[in-house]
Amino acid sequence: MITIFINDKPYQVEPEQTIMQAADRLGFHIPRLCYHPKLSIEGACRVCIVEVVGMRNYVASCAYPVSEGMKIYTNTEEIRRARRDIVELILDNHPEDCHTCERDGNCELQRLAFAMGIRKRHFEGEKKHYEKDLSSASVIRDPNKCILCGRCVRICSEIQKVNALGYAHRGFKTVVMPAYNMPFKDSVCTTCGQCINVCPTSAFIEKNFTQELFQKLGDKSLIKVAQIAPSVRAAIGEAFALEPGRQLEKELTAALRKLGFDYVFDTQFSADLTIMEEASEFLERFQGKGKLPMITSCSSAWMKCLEQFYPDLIDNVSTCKSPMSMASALIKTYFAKKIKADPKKILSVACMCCTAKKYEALRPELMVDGMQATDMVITTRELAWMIKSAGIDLLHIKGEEFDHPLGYSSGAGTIFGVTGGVMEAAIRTAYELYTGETLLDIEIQDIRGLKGIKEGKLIIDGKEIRVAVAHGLGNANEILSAIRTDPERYHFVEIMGCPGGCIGGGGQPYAGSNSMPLDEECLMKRAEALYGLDRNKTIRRSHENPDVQRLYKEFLGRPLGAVSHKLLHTHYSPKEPRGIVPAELTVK
Amino acid sequence: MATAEDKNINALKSFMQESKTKDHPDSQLISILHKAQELYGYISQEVMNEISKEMNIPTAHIWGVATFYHYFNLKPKGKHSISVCLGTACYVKGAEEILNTIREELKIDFGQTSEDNFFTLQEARCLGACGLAPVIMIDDKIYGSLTPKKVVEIIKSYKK
Amino acid sequence: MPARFNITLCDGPSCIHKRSKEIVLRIEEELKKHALTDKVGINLSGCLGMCDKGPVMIINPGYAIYGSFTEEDVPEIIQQHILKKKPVVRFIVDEDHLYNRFFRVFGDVNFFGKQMRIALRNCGIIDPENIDDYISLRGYEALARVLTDMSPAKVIAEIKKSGLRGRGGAGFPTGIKWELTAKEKSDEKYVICNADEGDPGAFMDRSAIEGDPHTIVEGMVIAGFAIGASRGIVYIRAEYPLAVKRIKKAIAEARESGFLGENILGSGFNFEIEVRLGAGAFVCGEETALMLSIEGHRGMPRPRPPFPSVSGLFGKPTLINNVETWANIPVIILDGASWFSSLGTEKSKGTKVFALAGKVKNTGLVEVPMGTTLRQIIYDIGGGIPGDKQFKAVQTGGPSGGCLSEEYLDTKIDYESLAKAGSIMGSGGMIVIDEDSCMVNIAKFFLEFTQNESCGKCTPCREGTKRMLEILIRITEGKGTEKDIDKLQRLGNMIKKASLCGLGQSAPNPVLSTIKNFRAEYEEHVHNKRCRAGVCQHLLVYEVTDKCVGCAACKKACPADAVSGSPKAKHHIDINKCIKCGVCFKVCKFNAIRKS
Amino acid sequence: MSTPLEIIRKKRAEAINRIISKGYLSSKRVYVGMATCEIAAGSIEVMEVFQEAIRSGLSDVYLSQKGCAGRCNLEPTVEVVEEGKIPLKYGLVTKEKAKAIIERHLKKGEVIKEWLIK
Repeated sequence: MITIFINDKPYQVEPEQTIMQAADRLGFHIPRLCYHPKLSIEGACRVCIVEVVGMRNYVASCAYPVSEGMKIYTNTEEIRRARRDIVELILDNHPEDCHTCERDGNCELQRLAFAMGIRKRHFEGEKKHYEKDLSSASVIRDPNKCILCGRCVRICSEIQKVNALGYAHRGFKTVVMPAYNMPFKDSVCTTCGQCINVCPTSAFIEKNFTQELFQKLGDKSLIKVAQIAPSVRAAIGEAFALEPGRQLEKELTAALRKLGFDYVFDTQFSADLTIMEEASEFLERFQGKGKLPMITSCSSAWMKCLEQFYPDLIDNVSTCKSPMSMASALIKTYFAKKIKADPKKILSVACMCCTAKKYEALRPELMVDGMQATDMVITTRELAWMIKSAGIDLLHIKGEEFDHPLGYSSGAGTIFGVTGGVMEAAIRTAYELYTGETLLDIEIQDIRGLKGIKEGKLIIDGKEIRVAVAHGLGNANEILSAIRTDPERYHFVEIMGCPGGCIGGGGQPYAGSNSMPLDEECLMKRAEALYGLDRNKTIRRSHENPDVQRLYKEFLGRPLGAVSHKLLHTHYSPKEPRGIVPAELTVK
Repeated sequence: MATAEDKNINALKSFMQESKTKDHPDSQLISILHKAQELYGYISQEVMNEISKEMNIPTAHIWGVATFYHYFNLKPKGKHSISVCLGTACYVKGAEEILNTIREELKIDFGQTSEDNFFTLQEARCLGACGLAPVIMIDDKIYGSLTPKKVVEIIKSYKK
Repeated sequence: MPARFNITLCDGPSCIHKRSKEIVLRIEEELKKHALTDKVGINLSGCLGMCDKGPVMIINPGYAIYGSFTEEDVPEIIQQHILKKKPVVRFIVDEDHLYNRFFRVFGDVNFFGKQMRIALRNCGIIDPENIDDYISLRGYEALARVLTDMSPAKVIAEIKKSGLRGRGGAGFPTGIKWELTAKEKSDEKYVICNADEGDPGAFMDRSAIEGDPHTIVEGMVIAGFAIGASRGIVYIRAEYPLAVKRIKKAIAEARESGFLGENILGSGFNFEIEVRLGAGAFVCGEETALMLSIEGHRGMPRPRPPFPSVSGLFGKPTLINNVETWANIPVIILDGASWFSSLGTEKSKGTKVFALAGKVKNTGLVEVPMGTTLRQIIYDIGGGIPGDKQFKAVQTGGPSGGCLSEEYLDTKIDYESLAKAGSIMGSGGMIVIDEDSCMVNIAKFFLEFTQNESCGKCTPCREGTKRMLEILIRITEGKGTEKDIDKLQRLGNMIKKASLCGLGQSAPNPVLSTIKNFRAEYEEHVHNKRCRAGVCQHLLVYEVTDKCVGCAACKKACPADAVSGSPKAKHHIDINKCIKCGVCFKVCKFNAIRKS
Repeated sequence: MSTPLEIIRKKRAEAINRIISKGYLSSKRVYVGMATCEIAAGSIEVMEVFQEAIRSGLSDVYLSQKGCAGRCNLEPTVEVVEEGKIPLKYGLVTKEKAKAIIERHLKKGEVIKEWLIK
């Protein structure tokens, strides 16, 4: 332990940490902007500067280590003024349109400006002016709002290893953009939306469908059908100032009906269905029909990533559609028939924790009978806004149940939202389908938790099956590279595009005033909400879901059968531009 | 038959092959961009894509580097390039006036090429001819001790 | 008139023992005899470190070092060296290569008389593309000496003892930098020569490399030996093609001659140097940005620590020095740290190269001992201001430096004094400014430069310098207010202390120093809308003089319809309509438009 | 085994011999400044004049390039060193001046005083 002085008072702290880390633990929250605990230290925004006795200049507390006897001042008049001026300089080059901005009230810069006490402006001048990029199906890029903290660049290169974004040009003209300033849709962007999650302002934001949806909800000629992804219920409370970890499944169902939906289904139902298909597909491959390892295909960011970065592994990927697209396909066929409706009159809306699902919905391969299966995808954030905007009191609403026949789910379908969940659910079913025995210990701890890469083994009928789970495309890269060199290493691999799996999706609520986006503790609590739902269910295995069983009996026949093949499976093909994961270089 | 285009791309490719044999091949990116510019006169998107594939470096990174360093041209240049020295010695001796004259005369700014593709205007920090300040350089030739009138004459002499 | 000759006599105890005091008297007597008293200056210096050869005396110009002579030999030396300009070879210490230089530069005594050339010792003397020329002037002897009988620790001790400080700007003690890098344990270390000279108007490094590339190579190999590195990199601007060609040639020749590569001079020591080109980014002169650039990235500085000595290029311990620093190394090894540290001031040893430019008669590269005054450089070497104009300011340190007014002319050149005066040594740009220049405009010029070269990473530099520039433009256009001067200072002081790297930290210097030293000019621009130098276009008043023949060229050209008058009669400019574009002035063939 | 110091002494002797064999001991040595700044001011043409003169028979002259000595405003510079005499440096040398230096100074020994750097 060493002694440091903060604002003249002595403290004992651990050596080998930064001033900011030490101060955080002591209860001094030094203002910050470009810093993110999961990303490399940038030291760029200079908001976290402090005074250190003996140093000629201010010191960026995020980057500077503590040392014995160090005298630090975090809140002198001078440093307050310097910080204030720095934040004002950022504002000076930022559109002053807070009240018409998507992130009004939710913006880190706005909070910071308020905390710095900027009530008067001194230095206004020329502002940057660039075109918004609206080309992507999922993510809108607005360089005018960008304050160049670089978090998006770092998450895209360091965590996701996609490298779609980089700094271009320099000085006052620096802009974060894809290569050649090409439209986002033509870039290697996987639409994962993590840039939105970490952006302190609204330089990145999802393509918003709320106005259009409100309009359609008022259209009496349409049958409005919603589905909700597992992770939405685990996180939407945060947008209503609840602590992370409280699930609002029944409240959401009620709220969606109040918004004007005629039917509210659960994506967890189709998750169970996915497991039926996927577990069967795995067992087929395991018995020699098809390539191993088999890799999951639920995550649409991962699917785009696959086609651009790993076209050589396309045959390893399960042909199963994602649960969303399975549900949508059924809504426009099975369900339409059931209610004797013209599928063209059905508006199928998916409420997702994900931005990439907006892209997925437009994939031509997923058309059903010439129709787009999922008509519209809104994120958790958009849904929260709609509920608030419509004046629905989500927290005090009386809970309701999902509609049938696509509303009932097992616990296995629930845990799809967490990294490792698909694998766990698949194992629960595959084991029993293959051996005919009941798997007793269905909570597979090896593949739970937030470790980047998780590995596990299980013995089915005397045969060893090696599985691996990765979340975040950067971690996925490690596993995929390993598979390229050693295809025998695993039998079954789960890949989720976002850190934490869907609970950490690019469409989840923004972090609050005292938390960081992608905060691990928050992710753990969201995960726990879903694991809790699973634990409280009597049916925890997909193949035991009675509605799934009925669906096969009435409509699909059998897993991997002809109808399944038509409605529940798809295919992938190599796409340009080819993505590149550099060997040793990270974009700085 | 090998076209000039093939020749260039082959030269660039063999340069990259050689770069890959060195320690830290990624670090050769700037040298490769220099080579590309030497071969083509500028660095096109196609060339950057080529470098990306060959060197396994993401295009966003190459683009970031290419736009950071002002030495690299991302567009083809005009027939002649005029560099106006804005070093201190030249500035003190009236380079700004010279620059404004050229801007007016050719209706272009730094980094731009005149409509007739005849001239590209560039800035230079110091051409090392401080004794002759203010100076400009057209292609490889230095013109010194300039006045606005002289500059106009020099530019006109190229158009003949 | 400045003294043409200088005799520097060692006044150390051992020379005193060898009757140096008496020798002084004898010299004075001899000078009087030949009526040379006012043409020759006599200085006493501290120990020159050649005690075994005492008494020791240097006669300049020429750096002829005389030793082991007696009072009786004085008349001969004075008569031969000063009167006949022929040094007395038998008393000259060592096989001194400096001697050779005396005659070489002699034809140019006004310019070179006050100079002392160490870093540039061979520049303008040898053929830089011929290694034989370098070797013939004791080239690579320092390296040989190091490899023959010095340990790495001893080399570092020698550099430390010399008091050499980094010539790139900040003046960090070179020996300590070496020591820090040497003590890191690592399988690989790097030695880097920073030749990314980017200051507008500074060309010391270019001249040094173009004139004497081998001294850089030699310095780097010595450092490699001292710190335990086997790889060196010269990072040089692509805009210097000739320098690139010459350093590459020097490296190839050195390799061929066994001064680079495996088993250098049979010593078992290996060292390789490669050349990497910059690509037009001033910020890459900053060491962390430079290393990132070598690694193939955008040259955006990163926070320190870790310092390069701990984690530098490719994460390995790295020693970075600039060109001029490297050029000093072989001399220190050859002529000794004691001799080197006898030159200069208490805290700044040796010499410094400046690129003297701007409004001065003799522009060029000068190398002077630390402690020389600005006045000596500008007036004695530079020959003063041309055209009988009034001196206004001298700008040192390039865009990171400051402008000093006349009262600072007697400031002695060293790191501390210049900093105290409000400027910096920097890498050595020295721009003389006369009454024809507007200080606000000069500040604007430098800020435009740094603003354009800002990497854009940190907020204060990226956004702050932009705002400062806008304010300056406002002031030069006559739209400034008193508050604007305060804002410049407020922003400037914040940017200095809050920016990530040296570029941002020093970017406000030209502005802050001109406000400090020339505040009246700012106030005139703001309050009286007047630019006393007549530089700021918008503050000019255009008038038609009696030379006007009424050709109406100006009337036709005026975009603001501000000119009136009938043909063949004197025209008139309406000041209220005039937008000060200067078109009338340009089109007038009769010089009839006056701007004031 | 020789020490590095012994090796360098040998190398220096060899280097000097090589320089001498190129005609260093001619009665006149001519150095043309050839740094970027000198070249910008026109020293290549000047150098060519001297080279051409030697090709067409000018003898007993040793011609070499050199770096920049720092006299920016007087470039290109040409230095003429005559054994036993004070070296002379010409400033602002042009092609024509170079021809004159060859004709008058190098061939006839006449110093052209008005072009000298004082």
